[in-house]
Amino acid sequence: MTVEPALAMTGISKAFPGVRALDAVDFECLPGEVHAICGENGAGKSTLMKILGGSYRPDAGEIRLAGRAVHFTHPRQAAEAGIAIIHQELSLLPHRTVAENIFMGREIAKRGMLDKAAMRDRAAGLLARVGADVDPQTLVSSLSIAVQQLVEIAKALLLDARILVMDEPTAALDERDSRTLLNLVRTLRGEGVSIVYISHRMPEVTAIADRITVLKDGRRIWTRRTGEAPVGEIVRAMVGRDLKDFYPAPPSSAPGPVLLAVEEGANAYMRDIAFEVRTGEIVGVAGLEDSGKAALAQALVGDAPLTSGTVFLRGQPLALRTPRQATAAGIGYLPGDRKGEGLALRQSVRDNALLALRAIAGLFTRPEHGRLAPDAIDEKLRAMDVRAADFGQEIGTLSGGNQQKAIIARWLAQESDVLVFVEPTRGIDIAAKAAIYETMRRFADLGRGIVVVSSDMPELIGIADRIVVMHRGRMAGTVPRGAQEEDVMHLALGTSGAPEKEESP
Amino acid sequence: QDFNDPAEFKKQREQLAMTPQGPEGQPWAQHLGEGMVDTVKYKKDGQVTLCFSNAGVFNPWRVVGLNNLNAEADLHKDRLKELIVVDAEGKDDKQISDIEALVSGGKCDALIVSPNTTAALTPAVEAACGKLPVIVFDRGVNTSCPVTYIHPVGGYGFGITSGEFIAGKLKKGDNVLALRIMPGVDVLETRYSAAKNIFDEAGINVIGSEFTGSDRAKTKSVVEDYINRGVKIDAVWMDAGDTATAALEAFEDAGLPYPVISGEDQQDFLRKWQSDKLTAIGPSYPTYQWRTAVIAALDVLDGKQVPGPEWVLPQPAITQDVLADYVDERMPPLHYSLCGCQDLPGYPERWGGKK
Amino acid sequence: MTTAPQASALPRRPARIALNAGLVIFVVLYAAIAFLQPNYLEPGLFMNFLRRAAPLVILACGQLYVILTGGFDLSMGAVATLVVLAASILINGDPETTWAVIGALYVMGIAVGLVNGLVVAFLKVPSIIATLGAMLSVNGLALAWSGGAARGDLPENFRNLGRLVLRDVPFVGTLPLAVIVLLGFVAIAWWGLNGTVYGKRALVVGDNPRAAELAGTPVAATRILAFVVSAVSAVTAGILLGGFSGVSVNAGEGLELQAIAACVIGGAQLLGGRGSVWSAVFGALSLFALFTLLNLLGLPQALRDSIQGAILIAAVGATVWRGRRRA
Amino acid sequence: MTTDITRITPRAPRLPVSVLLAGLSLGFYIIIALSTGETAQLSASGILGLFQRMVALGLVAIGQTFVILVGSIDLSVAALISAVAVLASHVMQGDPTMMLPAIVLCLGLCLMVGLINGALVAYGGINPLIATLGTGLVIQGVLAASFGMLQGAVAREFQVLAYGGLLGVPYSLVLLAALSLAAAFVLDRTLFGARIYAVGGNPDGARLAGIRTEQVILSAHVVASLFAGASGLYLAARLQSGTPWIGRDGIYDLESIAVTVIGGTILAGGKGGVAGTLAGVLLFASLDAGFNMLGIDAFLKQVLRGAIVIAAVAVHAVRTKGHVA
Ligand SMILES: Nc1ncnc2c1ncn2[C@@H]1O[C@H](COP(=O)(O)OP(=O)(O)OP(=O)(O)O)[C@@H](O)[C@H]1O
Ligand SMILES: Nc1ncnc2c1ncn2[C@@H]1O[C@H](COP(=O)(O)OP(=O)(O)OP(=O)(O)O)[C@@H](O)[C@H]1O
Ligand SMILES: [Mg+2]
Ligand SMILES: [Mg+2]
Repeated sequence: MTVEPALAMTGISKAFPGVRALDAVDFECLPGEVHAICGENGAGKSTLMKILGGSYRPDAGEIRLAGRAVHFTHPRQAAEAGIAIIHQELSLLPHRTVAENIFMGREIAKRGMLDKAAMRDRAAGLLARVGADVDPQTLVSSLSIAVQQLVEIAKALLLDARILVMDEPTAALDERDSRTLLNLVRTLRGEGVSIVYISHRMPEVTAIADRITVLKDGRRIWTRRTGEAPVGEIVRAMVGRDLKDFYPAPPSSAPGPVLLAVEEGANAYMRDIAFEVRTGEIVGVAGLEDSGKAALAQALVGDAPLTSGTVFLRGQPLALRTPRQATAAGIGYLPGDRKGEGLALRQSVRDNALLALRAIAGLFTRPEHGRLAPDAIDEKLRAMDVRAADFGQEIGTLSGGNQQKAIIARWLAQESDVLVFVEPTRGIDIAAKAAIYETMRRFADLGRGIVVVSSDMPELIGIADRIVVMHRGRMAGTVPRGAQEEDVMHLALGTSGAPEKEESP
Repeated sequence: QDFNDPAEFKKQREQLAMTPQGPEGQPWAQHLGEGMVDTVKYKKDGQVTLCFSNAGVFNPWRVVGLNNLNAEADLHKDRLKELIVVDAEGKDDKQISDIEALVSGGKCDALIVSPNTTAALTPAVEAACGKLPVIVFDRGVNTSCPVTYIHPVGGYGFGITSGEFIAGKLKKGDNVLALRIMPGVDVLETRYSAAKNIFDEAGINVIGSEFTGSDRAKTKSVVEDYINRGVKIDAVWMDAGDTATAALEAFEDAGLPYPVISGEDQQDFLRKWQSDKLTAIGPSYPTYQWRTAVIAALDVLDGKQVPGPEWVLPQPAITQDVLADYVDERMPPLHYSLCGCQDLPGYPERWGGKK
Repeated sequence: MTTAPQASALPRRPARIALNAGLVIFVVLYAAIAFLQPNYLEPGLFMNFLRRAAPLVILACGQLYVILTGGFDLSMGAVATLVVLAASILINGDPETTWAVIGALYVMGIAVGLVNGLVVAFLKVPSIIATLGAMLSVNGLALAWSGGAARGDLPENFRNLGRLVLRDVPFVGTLPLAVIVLLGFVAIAWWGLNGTVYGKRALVVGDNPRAAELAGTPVAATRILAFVVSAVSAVTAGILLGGFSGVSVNAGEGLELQAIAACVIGGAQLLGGRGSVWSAVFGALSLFALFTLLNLLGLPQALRDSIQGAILIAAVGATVWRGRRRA
Repeated sequence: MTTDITRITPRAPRLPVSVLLAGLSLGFYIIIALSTGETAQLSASGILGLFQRMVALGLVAIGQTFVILVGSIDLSVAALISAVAVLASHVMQGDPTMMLPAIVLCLGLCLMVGLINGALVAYGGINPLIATLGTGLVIQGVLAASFGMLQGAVAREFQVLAYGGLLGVPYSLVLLAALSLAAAFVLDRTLFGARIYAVGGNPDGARLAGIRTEQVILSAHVVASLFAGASGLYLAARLQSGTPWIGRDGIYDLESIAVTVIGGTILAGGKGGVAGTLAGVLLFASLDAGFNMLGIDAFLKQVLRGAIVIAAVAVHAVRTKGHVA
């Protein structure tokens, strides 16, 4: 017998100027099914979902909900038809409370008057359901990105939708929150909700999905049951080739002398930081949300400087109070929030890659000569394998992976000694991830050092030579290459008697 | 309002020809016409406080005037305890509040008002009249409650003086360019309507009437544009003289002879007139009326009769014959020569002049 | 997807498009002027047109620096007024002192620019408010200093900067000194944005100050310098204005909004990240051509305001519309 | 998720901007009155006079707060105020029976201007500064051009709005208070208010949440225009007849923006409210009254006012994290 699909999209096409984002894509989702969509950056996953959500109108194709054809011209209609979407980009109101955010656009009101108490109560319930321990009255701006993501999810649950779309919901979440979320997905599935799940994290996809659809270049490659789709198959379909050696091989030689060191570092967000990076080494930093791992990265690049303690670069103490000093000293930064902190979206790829060089050049340097010449930077960009039709095009038009590579090229051009990466592969497809790991390794092998802060545990274990684990603003311990996820988790949760550190209070 | 009132036109034309009454050589203390009002009921002994609600000091005319008023007050230190000046910055609404605050503050023995707008200030002035003697000058109010309303002959008079001068120098069919500050202000509109009437009668073409916002750069540009059109400009008529020299510069820069021009009593214009031997006239809207306001207020508090209910001051014009008397190299370019301030304390530095 | 062949059909650099927008509008408007008054095609009158437009063009170039970094400078007009009044007071008719006073004027301008920049960069006051405050203060200062009316005269050599026209110059016939100043200023403004790294920094700061900061860009300094350039342009414009037509207390009134409008008409984007010197230059020339055209048409003054407003909306609307068709 | 880390950052309870600002303004006024011996200004009528200075600017500024909250701005209010005042006096011509038609007509005009502004900004995608600067110029021009034909005066009965009162409290203050409360209520307690904050705080997010953002922006512009209209009507009543310059001379455009920002509403939108704006208006009124009592020179007043505007915004802006342009 055939069950009527809760959602059926057939022959969906959508073109943007110069890009065919979707080409006759078919997609369906049964009631109580988790259907994952995989694909490279720019494959068209989000576009397909934005069409479903009424943000874009398709050029061709049809959408049926439980057999009934629908046409959406505004997100409101999709919501009314029982579709809830957690979008890839956060869409919260920073200056409003959690409750007000959850009810944005769906306020409980009688004849135009808000019922605030009712909204608070329901918000509290929803927050508990997604595992977020926050007061509905808190301002969103005071929450971490991870909690904000949970608020987004609560917002989607409010609709009691029959169809729930999650576009990379775990990109900002740490291991523990991700697990909570996956459990929530299972519960919802049990309630008969159809869930469309988009993620670049393969383990998650295989763990949760009933069926998997692969998109490539705006076309559907195939749809299979999860059991019939081993990871290798998925990746081949996404990338169009086999991806051997996802993580680069560890270095053959032992790391060299100490490059960057922090002694007795402390500021408002962390303390007792004793930390070092050697030449040729990739040091991972792990920790749960609010553990201070991002604060460590910010301190290393002078963005949220240490208030006590000393930083040494090649043995010399270093004044590190502003990002400019860090840049000048040769410490580069790849922020976790690519669009908000990494890129000037309306400037060209080239201009973005030249950002650091231009930033510390003398004011009267001619902008297109010597190291700043277009040819010189194009070479770096090509060396990073940044794919763009023209490096003069706006960087906002590139895929996330290529944007990320352009930022790395920025620091290569500047010949930084140390790179601090925060969530370098957040929202980035598997092929681009492999390329970025490869670059990181090569960079380290040149006798430089990398600090990589990530909440993607497998990634840290795969790439780092050593992992420092943060817990409540302190370093809970360090695990060497080859450790298991469990070892890291114990330290991160504070459940293991970390041998080289005293117990946290 | 009707800016073309034949009766008023006629009246002002007559007033221009009248012999003023009052002390010789002190036009600010003179008046035209007969009426006087009794003020015994306002008599107040001892030191008094005068309050002045000023529309603002947003143009050089008002700057000179305010200096006149302050200097006149200095002459009466024995009688005056204090002169409180509040400035409304050209806002009607603020001036109303200012007047209300002055009246309710209870410090004032008499109130002088230079209204920003006639109609707007009427209710506030009416309310003030009930509490203390009020003297209004420059622009009026639509009520007869003030003890007296001080003003020179008026806008028609200004237009008549300048218009007749130009009409007398030009032939029928000659061209005149009218340069005006801005539309809609009664004292300025009447100047233009009077001059226009005279030009029409004399068969002189007004080839354009442009607003300059009393901006020198704009004035010069406007005149250049007219010159570039290739029409001969025989005369320039202005409703206020503060950009007269800018208009003349446009002719200089184009290498053309100066036209016949009517300006006002500003120093820069008078000096240029003298040095470049212009055919010109300087009608005036004398700033000495600011002195009169203080004199009137003190007279009222003394219980003396004052000209009223309107105190019409003579409105002389500067002509070639008397030009030399009014040129004063010490004074700043936009000083109004008919300030009647030469004998006041602090002259000339108080008016920005050099010793 | 970006490597796909279609991707080469992506829009070209916006700066070039901006140049076209301003230039096209200017050419159309000037053609209309010439149609009404053919002698505007003579070099002499064109030069005179440029002489009169020079202050606005210079102001627009300065304003552009601030707009690129994402701000506004509303204090320009007040600075121009201050310059004119200060010059007349300080020089007071003595031609000997002219050059020293001009130096002093630039010092004053730079001080105002620095204060604007510091207030925006460090006190975090939005530039529209910070420079509004500066506008009030500077204007008040100029009036308080001069006593509210022009004081003193400007000597010949100062006036010449805005007024003198060189005759019998090869090719162009007549050449106003102001046009030479204009060309020099535009050249320097162009050099600042294209001949140094500053221009690129300004664009990035306007686009995403946070990203610029994290990459080591001196964001505060970039911002402050923009306000200083803007103030310097206001001083230059003030000198030309004073030279062109003499001293008055409202020499700079309303120029700040005209300068902003000029940049926008020329295609610069408010709130930063996009624009070139050409957007300022041709935007300002367009606006000035519009003023001249309306003068020549002999419409009532009041309606000219209306038409100016409508054209402002239309010019920006057209840019938005073309942008939408592309995107 | 509380940790010992978060506890390290102290979080002192802060007075709302509005309370602080209002307190400072009143304090300034009282100190000046006492130190200049103008104790009469502290009597009931003196204080009412102070509040009276708030009415015209207060009404426009409330409207401006709506547009700024929604992430837009309105520079056309000054011209619109003039237009309404002129139209009201022209239609009334002193005839009390024409009061209602005049009011209706004026509010109709405001509705139209608000719709045009809103449509240009929300549907036309034109930068609000440029769009409203443009409409303001158009209005100002039409007004000046036709002023010759638009003379008139409001009816005596209409002037009661500005000069009459209830138990000693002027009707205009009652009007300001009522409209402020209504505006605060709308922003805080109604669906429309919530939508305004949503659209101003994150337009894309609001759209994705199903809000018709264009309609909200449009409505905010209509509200701003209507409040400008209220201000214009009040001024017509107070000034008896409108002139085409009262709005411009009152600098209601820039001042309304300044007081809104001083009151803590951020220009990017999504944060702020009416209480702060009114406190900003009170600051301006106290400065006006205080400077009068001190007898400060008109030009020096301008200098001080400029500096105070900057300082008042800096007081809370300086804590802003990140960059401001
Ligand atoms: N608003 C838009 N305008 C122009 N092009 C767009 C727009 N949105 C998406 N695209 C293009 O459409 C293609 C598909 O983008 P989409 O965001 O759907 O990819 P995705 O599969 O979600 O990628 P990712 O994994 O990075 O989120 C890309 O080439 C993208 O550049
Ligand atoms: N620049 C900052 N300003 C204010 N608070 C900060 C700042 N940086 C960090 N914090 C606070 O310090 C604590 C540690 O934050 P941090 O971002 O380092 O955690 P994290 O482990 O990186 O978490 P996440 O997984 O959410 O990124 C948190 O309470 C955070 O809110
Ligand atoms: Mg996506
Ligand atoms: Mg973090």
